[in-house]
Amino acid sequence: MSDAASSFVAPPRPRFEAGTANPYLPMPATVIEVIRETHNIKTFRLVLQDEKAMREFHFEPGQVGQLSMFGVGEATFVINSPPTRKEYLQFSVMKAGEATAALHTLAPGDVVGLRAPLGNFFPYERMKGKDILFIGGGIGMAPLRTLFLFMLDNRNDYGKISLLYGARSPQDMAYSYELPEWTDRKDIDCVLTIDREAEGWGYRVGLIPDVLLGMAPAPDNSVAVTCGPPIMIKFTLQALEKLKFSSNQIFTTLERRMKCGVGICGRCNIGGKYVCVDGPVFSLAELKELPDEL
Amino acid sequence: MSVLKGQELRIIGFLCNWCSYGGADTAGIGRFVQPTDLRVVRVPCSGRINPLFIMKALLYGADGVLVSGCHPRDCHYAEGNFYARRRLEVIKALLPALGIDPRRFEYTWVSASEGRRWQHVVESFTMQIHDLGPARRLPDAPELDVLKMVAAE
Amino acid sequence: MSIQEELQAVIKEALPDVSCVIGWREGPEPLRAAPLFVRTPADADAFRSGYFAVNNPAVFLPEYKGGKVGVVVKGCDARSVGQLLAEGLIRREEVKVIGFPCNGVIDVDKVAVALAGACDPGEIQAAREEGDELVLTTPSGEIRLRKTAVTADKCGRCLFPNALDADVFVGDTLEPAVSADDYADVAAFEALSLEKRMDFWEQEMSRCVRCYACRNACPMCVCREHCVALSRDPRWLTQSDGVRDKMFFQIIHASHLAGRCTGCGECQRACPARIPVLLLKRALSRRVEDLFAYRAGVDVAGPPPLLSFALEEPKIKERDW
Amino acid sequence: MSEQKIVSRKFISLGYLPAWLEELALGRTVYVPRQEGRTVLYRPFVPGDLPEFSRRPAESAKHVLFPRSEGLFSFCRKGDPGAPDTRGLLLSESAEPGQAVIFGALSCDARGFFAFDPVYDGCGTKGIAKDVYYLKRRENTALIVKACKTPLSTCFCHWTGGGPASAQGADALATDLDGGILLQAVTKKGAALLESAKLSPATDDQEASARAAHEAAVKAMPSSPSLDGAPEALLGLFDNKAFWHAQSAGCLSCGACTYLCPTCYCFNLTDESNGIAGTRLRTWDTCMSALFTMEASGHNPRRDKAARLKNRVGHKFSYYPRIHDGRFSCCGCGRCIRSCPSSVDIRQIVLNALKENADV
Repeated sequence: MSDAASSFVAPPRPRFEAGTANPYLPMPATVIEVIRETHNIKTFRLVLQDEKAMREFHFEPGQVGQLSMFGVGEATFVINSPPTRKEYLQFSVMKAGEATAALHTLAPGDVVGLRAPLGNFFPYERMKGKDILFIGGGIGMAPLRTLFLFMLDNRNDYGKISLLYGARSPQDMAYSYELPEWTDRKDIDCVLTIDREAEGWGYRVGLIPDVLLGMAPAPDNSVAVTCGPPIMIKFTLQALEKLKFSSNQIFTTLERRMKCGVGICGRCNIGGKYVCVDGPVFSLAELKELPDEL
Repeated sequence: MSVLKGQELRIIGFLCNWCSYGGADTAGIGRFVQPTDLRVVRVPCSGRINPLFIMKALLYGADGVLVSGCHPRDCHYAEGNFYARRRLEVIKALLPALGIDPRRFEYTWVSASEGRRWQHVVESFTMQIHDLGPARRLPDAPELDVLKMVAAE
Repeated sequence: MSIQEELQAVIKEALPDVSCVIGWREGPEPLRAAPLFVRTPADADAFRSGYFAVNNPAVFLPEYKGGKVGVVVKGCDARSVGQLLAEGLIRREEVKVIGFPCNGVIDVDKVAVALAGACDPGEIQAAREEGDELVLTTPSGEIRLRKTAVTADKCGRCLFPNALDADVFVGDTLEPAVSADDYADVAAFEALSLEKRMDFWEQEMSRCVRCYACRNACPMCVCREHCVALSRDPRWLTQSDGVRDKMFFQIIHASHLAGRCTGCGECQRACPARIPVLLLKRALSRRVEDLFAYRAGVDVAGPPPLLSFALEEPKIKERDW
Repeated sequence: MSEQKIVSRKFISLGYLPAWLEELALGRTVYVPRQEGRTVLYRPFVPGDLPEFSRRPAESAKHVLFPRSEGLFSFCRKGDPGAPDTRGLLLSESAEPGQAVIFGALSCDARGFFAFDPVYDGCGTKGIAKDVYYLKRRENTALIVKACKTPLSTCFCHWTGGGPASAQGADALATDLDGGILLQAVTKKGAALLESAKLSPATDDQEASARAAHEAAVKAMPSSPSLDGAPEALLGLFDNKAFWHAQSAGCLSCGACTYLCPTCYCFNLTDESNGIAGTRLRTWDTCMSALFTMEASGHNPRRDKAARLKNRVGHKFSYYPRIHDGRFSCCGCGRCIRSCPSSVDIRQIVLNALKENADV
């Protein structure tokens, strides 16, 4: 036999143990509130039907869930309410495909399925004591919202907290009802921007990377967390590097078509990393290690 | 006359909006008694009928499919039924190759004023399908058995 | 010079003008050639034509639209090129068609039948043609098969062994062996009872793995990833493993090829489950030929029959209810 | 074979084979290679039929453990006429799989499950998510592989750590001898199957003949190149568009390679529903399809067939071994080559990658 055969070590034969949880079985959840954010984004607040499961539900900021519209299918969304506020689990959904279009038909009282929490999360422990810069574009604000509110709820653990949130127009800005609270707070620096002038807009105008360069945040003892459409991410990362943020100081979340959400079904890989289990949160340094397939 | 010979069969009719659907309406207004096996799907024009509609119906539960449009040269859209005529005639050749009796699918032309004619078409086709009896269906996957369920208690 | 050598020379000559020339090379198995993409003159040395060059290179042409490409074609392949041109799916000025007289190609499935269990066709180590015979080297010695027994069915009814509409034709034209396609295969199948015909498909389609090789190997299936079979809305098919859905996909394929199928048989050859899906397309081709005297890829002067109409259709006898 | 301890050994004369298979089929489904149409597939044993051994099955046996389509659970809306405003839902998991035996699988088929095992056992998630459907079937299925005698021109099991008579991953190994089959169990599960009055004790001579047959089969394989550098070579070529464009030129983007592959384990999840009741299906999926990675927004990280073929080869010979102890997720059965309408040869692509990388 060849060398390959003699050096080959077979993996251990797996055993099925009774009582093993079924990772594909969703938990039924009831929609308690639907918020229309923009013309194509809705936010859903859910509670698990099993009260005990809801009480014991534990997740970390940045983790995602698979929302099931039974009969249509599943899609992946970040849990965008923080673990510190657990009256409900919140998801924001932009209408794009079959599942999201179906989700947009939900009304309070409707039943959906939820498989969560899935994936990794923002390394908020390692961010303690640092200045945090959030840069969100459009629906990309959703994952940032989780960490942002989590940090506000643990305000003393972090240094300066800044938020740069941009959208195409005021009408495209999700969470607009929360923005006054954020901009009014003295302990955070909140900058809002839109791409083009609009009537009645009292904040900045300009593309996120340009506004960011204008803000010129100092990289020392800082962490930047960014999420948004691919083109915005691309230029924001360039801007951050221009501002001398190192790739270990920058975090983002990735999107991929996902199905199982638990690293088995095989489609969300970038090389050997699976976005559903190794992500969705990656530092720029980790991203640079991955093959270029975004 | 509700049903011929006991069991009602499933016949799907694709009717163009401008002529045949009107013809069926005329038959109804005239209270021309017809068998009830036919279920009508209204389409804008016989030219809108994707031949796959017919095949899908025949494979997934219909015992017969009837297509009816405006008479040639009378199409509301001038030429829709000319295209339809060719497509329908060609797709018919697929039935014998699949083991489906070609008599399970017919197409015809009925105008909005031809209520009597519509009655005749429905009677003749329904009779034809009853002569053939219920169609054999290819099996579905066992994993889809659950789709036969209705709401739980 | 053999036809193959002449073709190699022609390919080399064509190269400066085109980004590549598509043809055949030896494949990983002796009985099956693989597609070859000649980009440099040196690549042309690997070119092989002949009995094992079964693949229809026309399937690749739409990918190269927008730039000029060369293609070496058998008679049947040329019909696919002709039909693609007739439907405007490729542009005449963007393809250089190189034709040659084809003596027929192998059907590996028939080899398996002819071997009658002597060995797996995959065990064949080498193959060569000797006159009317195919000589196979197998682990248990040489096996000789009559070529007539293992030549593809489509070759037996081929009317166009010489590529039509070729820019360059190498070799002397061949006389076709028959004067018309009698669709005897379709007639024989339809001579069975309806029950038997459906039994046949129920059995055959149960082997389908839904890999869609039939569709992707089809030179006329140009929708590729936009195929209606993959659409979720409207949902023509479920994702299940049911015979009914699998059959319905074949109906989609056949009906979308009505009046377009050139009969190259790649759908059937590509099928890893060996389902004779060409039969359905041929049933429709027969009808189109009867009704409109149209043969896809041959009678391409006018618009395709299902994209046109006549006020009076002499061959269509309508129901006179 | 050498590396595995033989737990028990038996001999069955060919005449008794159908009776033994019938006995095995009591309370179990026995899958055997069966001729259907012009091909050979693994199908449930039908009493009266003999397994087909003159040709090797076109498909792998993976569908026994990983069906082409299976309902994971069903859902049904609860109607409560007393409280029409409450909308409930009933979820029910699919039934437990039964016991099965695959008799006459190829060694490569058994080794194919090595690619599934760590992934479906939750290694990627450190055991958090275990695929209960696969694991139950794995537990409930016994594999009896049959030693190959001669390689097909597409065979390369020995490149990936296997061999024509390897019992790795199987419960028992069957070897053709004159007039019958020697059965050697390598697991307890295999030994239990050999507890039958239809089988007779095997002799040392028979075992020696079998060993000679195994050695001859190994010798019949052409020599194997070293693929040690493949993981790095393929990763090194990730951005080499010209290389992948050339390798994938003949690819038709169909799923024949992945669906016949014993190691391809990717799947899709979709719902089918009648509006009231429905089921979530898990079905085979293929990375060769553009829809595999197509996002709802229309963005597709693997838009062209070159990117997709790169993922298939890369996964098998680079990404997977880098996270699973160096094991390729390829068992060398060659079915992807044999059944590819364009004869795309994965061996050649890996060798080309090694060569291309060495040249750089």
